[in-house]
Amino acid sequence: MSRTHIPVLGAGASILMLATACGGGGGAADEANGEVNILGYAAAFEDNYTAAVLDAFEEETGITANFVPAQNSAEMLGQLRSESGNPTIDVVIMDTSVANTAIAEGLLAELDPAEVPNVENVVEMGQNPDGYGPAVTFDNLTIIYNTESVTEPPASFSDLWEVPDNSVAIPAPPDIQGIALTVLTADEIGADYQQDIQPAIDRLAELAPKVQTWDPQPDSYQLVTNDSAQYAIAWNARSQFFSDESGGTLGAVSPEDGIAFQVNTINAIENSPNPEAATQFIDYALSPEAQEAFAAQMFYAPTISNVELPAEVAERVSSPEDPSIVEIDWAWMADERDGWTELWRRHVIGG
Amino acid sequence: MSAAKTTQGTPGAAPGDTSRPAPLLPGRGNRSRTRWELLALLIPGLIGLLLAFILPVLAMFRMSLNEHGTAGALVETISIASYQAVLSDPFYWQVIWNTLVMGFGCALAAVVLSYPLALFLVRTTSKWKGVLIALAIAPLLTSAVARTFGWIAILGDQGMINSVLLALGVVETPLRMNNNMFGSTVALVEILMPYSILAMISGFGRLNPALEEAAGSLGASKFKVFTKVTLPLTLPGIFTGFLLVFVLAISAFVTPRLMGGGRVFILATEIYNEATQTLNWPLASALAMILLVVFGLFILLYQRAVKRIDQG
Amino acid sequence: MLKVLHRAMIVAIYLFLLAPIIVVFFISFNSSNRLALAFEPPSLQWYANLLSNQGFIEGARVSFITASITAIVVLLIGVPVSLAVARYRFKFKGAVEALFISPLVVPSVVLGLGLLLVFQPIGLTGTFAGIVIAHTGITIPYVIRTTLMSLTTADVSCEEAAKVLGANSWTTFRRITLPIIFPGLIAGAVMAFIISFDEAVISLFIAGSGRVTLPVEMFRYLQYRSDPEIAALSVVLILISVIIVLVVERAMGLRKVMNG
Amino acid sequence: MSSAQAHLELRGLNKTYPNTESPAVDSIDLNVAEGELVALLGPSGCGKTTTLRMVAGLLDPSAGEIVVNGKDLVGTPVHKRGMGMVFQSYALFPHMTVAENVGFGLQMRKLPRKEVKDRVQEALAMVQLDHLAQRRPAALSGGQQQRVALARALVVEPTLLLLDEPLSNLDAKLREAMRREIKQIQQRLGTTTLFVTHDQDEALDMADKIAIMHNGVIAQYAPPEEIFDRPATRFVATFVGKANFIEATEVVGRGGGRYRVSSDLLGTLEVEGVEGIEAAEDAALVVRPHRLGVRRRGESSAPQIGGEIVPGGPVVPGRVVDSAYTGNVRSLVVDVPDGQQIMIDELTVRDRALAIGDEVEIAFDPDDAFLVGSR
Repeated sequence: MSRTHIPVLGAGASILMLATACGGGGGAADEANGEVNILGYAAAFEDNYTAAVLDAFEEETGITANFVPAQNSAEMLGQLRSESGNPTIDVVIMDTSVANTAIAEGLLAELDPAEVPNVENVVEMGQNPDGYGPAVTFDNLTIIYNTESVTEPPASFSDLWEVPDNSVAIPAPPDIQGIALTVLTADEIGADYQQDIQPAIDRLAELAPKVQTWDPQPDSYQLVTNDSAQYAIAWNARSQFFSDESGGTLGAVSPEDGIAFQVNTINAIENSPNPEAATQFIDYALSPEAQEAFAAQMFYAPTISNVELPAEVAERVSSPEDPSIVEIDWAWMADERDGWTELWRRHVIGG
Repeated sequence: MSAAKTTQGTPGAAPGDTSRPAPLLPGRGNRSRTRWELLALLIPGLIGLLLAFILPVLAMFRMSLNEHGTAGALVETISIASYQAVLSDPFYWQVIWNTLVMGFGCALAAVVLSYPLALFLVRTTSKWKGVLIALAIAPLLTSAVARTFGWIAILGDQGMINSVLLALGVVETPLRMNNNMFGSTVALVEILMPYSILAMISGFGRLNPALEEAAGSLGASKFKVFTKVTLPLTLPGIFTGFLLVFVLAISAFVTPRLMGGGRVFILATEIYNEATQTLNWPLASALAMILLVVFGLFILLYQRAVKRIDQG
Repeated sequence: MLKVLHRAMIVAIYLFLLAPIIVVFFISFNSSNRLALAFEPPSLQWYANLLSNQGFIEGARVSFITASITAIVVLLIGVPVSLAVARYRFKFKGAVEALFISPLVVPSVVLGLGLLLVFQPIGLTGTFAGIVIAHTGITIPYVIRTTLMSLTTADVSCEEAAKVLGANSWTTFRRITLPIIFPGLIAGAVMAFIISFDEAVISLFIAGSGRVTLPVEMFRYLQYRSDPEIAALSVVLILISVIIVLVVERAMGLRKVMNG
Repeated sequence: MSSAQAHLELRGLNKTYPNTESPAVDSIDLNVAEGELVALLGPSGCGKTTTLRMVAGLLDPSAGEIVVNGKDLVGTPVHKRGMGMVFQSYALFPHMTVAENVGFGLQMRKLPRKEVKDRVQEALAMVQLDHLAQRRPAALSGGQQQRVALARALVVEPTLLLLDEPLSNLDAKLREAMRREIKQIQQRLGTTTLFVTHDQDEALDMADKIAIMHNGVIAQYAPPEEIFDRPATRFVATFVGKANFIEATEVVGRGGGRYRVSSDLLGTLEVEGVEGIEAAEDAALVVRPHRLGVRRRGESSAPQIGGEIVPGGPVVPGRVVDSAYTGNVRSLVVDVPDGQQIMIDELTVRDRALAIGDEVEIAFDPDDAFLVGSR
């Protein structure tokens, strides 16, 4: 390329950058301490995580932390795949089963324990055996119901089999809420989900008449709040959050018959543009300060052992030490998810 | 004086000497220039089409030959595994069948409902004709997402219809009209009807009131006039409307997604799920290729049928 | 008797056709956030909420910009193609015409997936350029069809007359052809704009986490929330389309072109 | 008025469209003198419009030359040929006013604005439309549009004026008025004009010379009277005017275009004919219906021909099988002995009408018969 072209290109590039900066809301990109781009869930998660963690991180380190929202983990994987040659993202917060796929495709980087000292505080269940990113949030499956139209709140998942027809919203697989429900159902009837899932599927098929929708649109929290559906299975963190938002119309249950954890991991991206800021951010995200703040903000359970939650928060989030936890091997599940989805379609939804 | 040349005995062989559009610049010396002009006119369009249409379809075909590896990883290879997975699985045959049934049902319902309206609009001499036509086509100007939302409000368990029925005591529990195939189909019929109305109005050009009056004056009953004159003359319009709705219905996604309640398994929703939820791009691509083939076959059949009608 | 039945049937079909729009209209003035038609005093709160919904405002901005650019781009590349098809003789003309019409018969889910596969590796997802390219593909058939229609109904001898009178190809196009087919061009551009503005499926595929058009924003909103705000937005959109159509109709006689 | 020097000359002009076997225009030659108005007359599909479009430059000839003022125009693009053309649809530019339409060609010639304005004014005055200069074409009647088209073609002072069925979109009355007007303007300006029509009356009325085209070739090129009285072929005889054909059984040339012709119906006559006929095969006598006289058989007076008594000539018996009254002329169809039917146009006379079934006698002057050859 000849010399004269460079200023032209430079001008073009700066116009482009200007344009993106304006569109993106104008963050000062080149602050002295650099920046870090975090890919995570959109909507409520984005708002609360930014408020509880990103802002504090910026204040503490001077590094600009940008939250890049995605609709779900699959979309995040799509984005990571597409820019694998030239990543723009430094850190991703995604579901552990999808993270396993990303690891298999070489999209994520191993963490150096020396640079991320807080990793060792992560509880056993949240550790990655191969040295990739650990769990950053725990969440668990719960039941929500409309407190105005439901007089007898359910206490356990098995109560859902007793509710009126056409009143439940269940996000079916491939949504992991459906997957988790399958595991809990297997556990309930004493079957090993890794050996034979058919009994659980048969049991779930009996639930079909009760179910209004297998694909809640809008999501379960909205459906239950406005009484379109009276019951739904949902994630605890959002349930607690929307329970407050709805002024108590939405009620969340701590199910007696088992707790299924959903795990979001935090990972560094292979060949990311800001590797140091990335490790710094990951370490901060695993600090007691960040974990406590986000738990208080949105009721995601902390993944580290050295936290002290205020009592009113603690009683609304599950603890990884809870004895009724039904352990789910999400890495194993990554391969089984398609198969289970098929079983649901054929025998649960169709049946 | 006298003839320059005598006539030849080839009766009626001369082609029509009018109505052939001339190239913009004829003239012997300008042939190559004409070719350049032609290229200049076509190339920007071809580039646009290449980027926006041809490359994507090719990329999708290529992707359909890749494999979905363990833990959901994408494996670059050349294999027909995804096609095998689809075609050897009765579930996907069911999906293809559902798609066709829904497309057919929507097209049939839309045509049945559009036909009287289109006939009315073509025949009416009301001074409101313009407004009436505009009203019939107006839904086209309203986002399909918004109209789907409207249908949820009408057909939902607590929607308008169920509220009225419950209040009147006609039913005790709400009728299930949303979150299933029924609701999606009803909404889709309404959403796609303006297309068939438009197709019919413009396809009814051959319909001339004088013909129907002539048939009537020759002693044909109203029913006979309809079956012998009106129907045959409007058949091309009906066919175009049917095809249009069918094609749009089997590729519809937003409405079945928002109103299907997870119970409606059609190619469009499966493709979206595989592409954005399960991230099984090879499978999604294979499904898309299959949808494309189903489409192509249907359009081929359609053209055959139209040809037969035109000849018959 | 038969006439009354016929009238009733026509009215019923109209009702069915316009039902969702009517319902949306009434819901948008609801004061509660229930979807049902409640007997509550009307309220404009959902319209007020629209003004502070950043997602919708940004979506509308993206949709407006991309739809405008799409309409212009499609005119610029579609009109020459129509001109070539209508006024030149060449081999494979039928094939070329069919090729340009073919995006019309490819399901948008299929095209959306294909575009996603092409755009992701080159980073075009969620960008203005990506949306414009995608929408160019699906709107080009409409522009070519309306332009071709005006070109074939226009009297070719006008162009010939101009040439006999001494105008070259370019002058003939500029002074004669273009003014004559202008209403058709505008109709095509308006159609392209409306289709691009309303298009949801392809945009959904290629939106990613970047620029999001209004229909995608609405679709996503509906996945998390269903309150009358979306109804208010729909009413605003309907009003805008009606205004556009009225203005174009007044200025150009759109109906003539659409009916022609 | 026709000068010997050819202004337009077509030499072996041929047009064969791709994917067709026989040519649309089959190597025709044609000379048009300065200031002449020549009509190309023929049924649709005969190649007349194709010929005109080749002259205009709107079509490329497959072979041959188009020579104007001694220069071959083939290869010259249409916009550089300097012709004036009036189209069947008039092809007025709908988005321009009458004045803008007429001024378009002058603008293309980059004339000063003032001159354009004056010449437009002049041209519009010539066609009596100066008061409508600011109207749009859509607001004009058919006749007015026609005049605008004519003014637009003539204002550029074209080397050739080409008229493509210019009157076919007008109603019958207006058409006749426009014929005269066009002819007068053309004569006044002296513009060499090529004129395509399928209407024989128009061609006979307006043209200095008529080229009858048939299946891509020129069947006869001659002044109107000659076309009518001395048709070169059976086609010309039937296409221009009505004609009775009486098949010849024996033809003996007498030189100078005169023949002794024998026929079953008429016996032997001496008549004029197309030069070069050698055999009786397919040769026929052409007799125009209005040149035949007819009387009721047994009536004492001689048959009437054109209202006059004819002293001699052949007399044929027959019986009236059809009779149509059209005001000044009664058209009769008469069965004659050889099984043929003869058409007769008789000027109507008060109190005398032949009816169907009447036995009649037909007579004519042999000078009114003309022998045509096989084709």
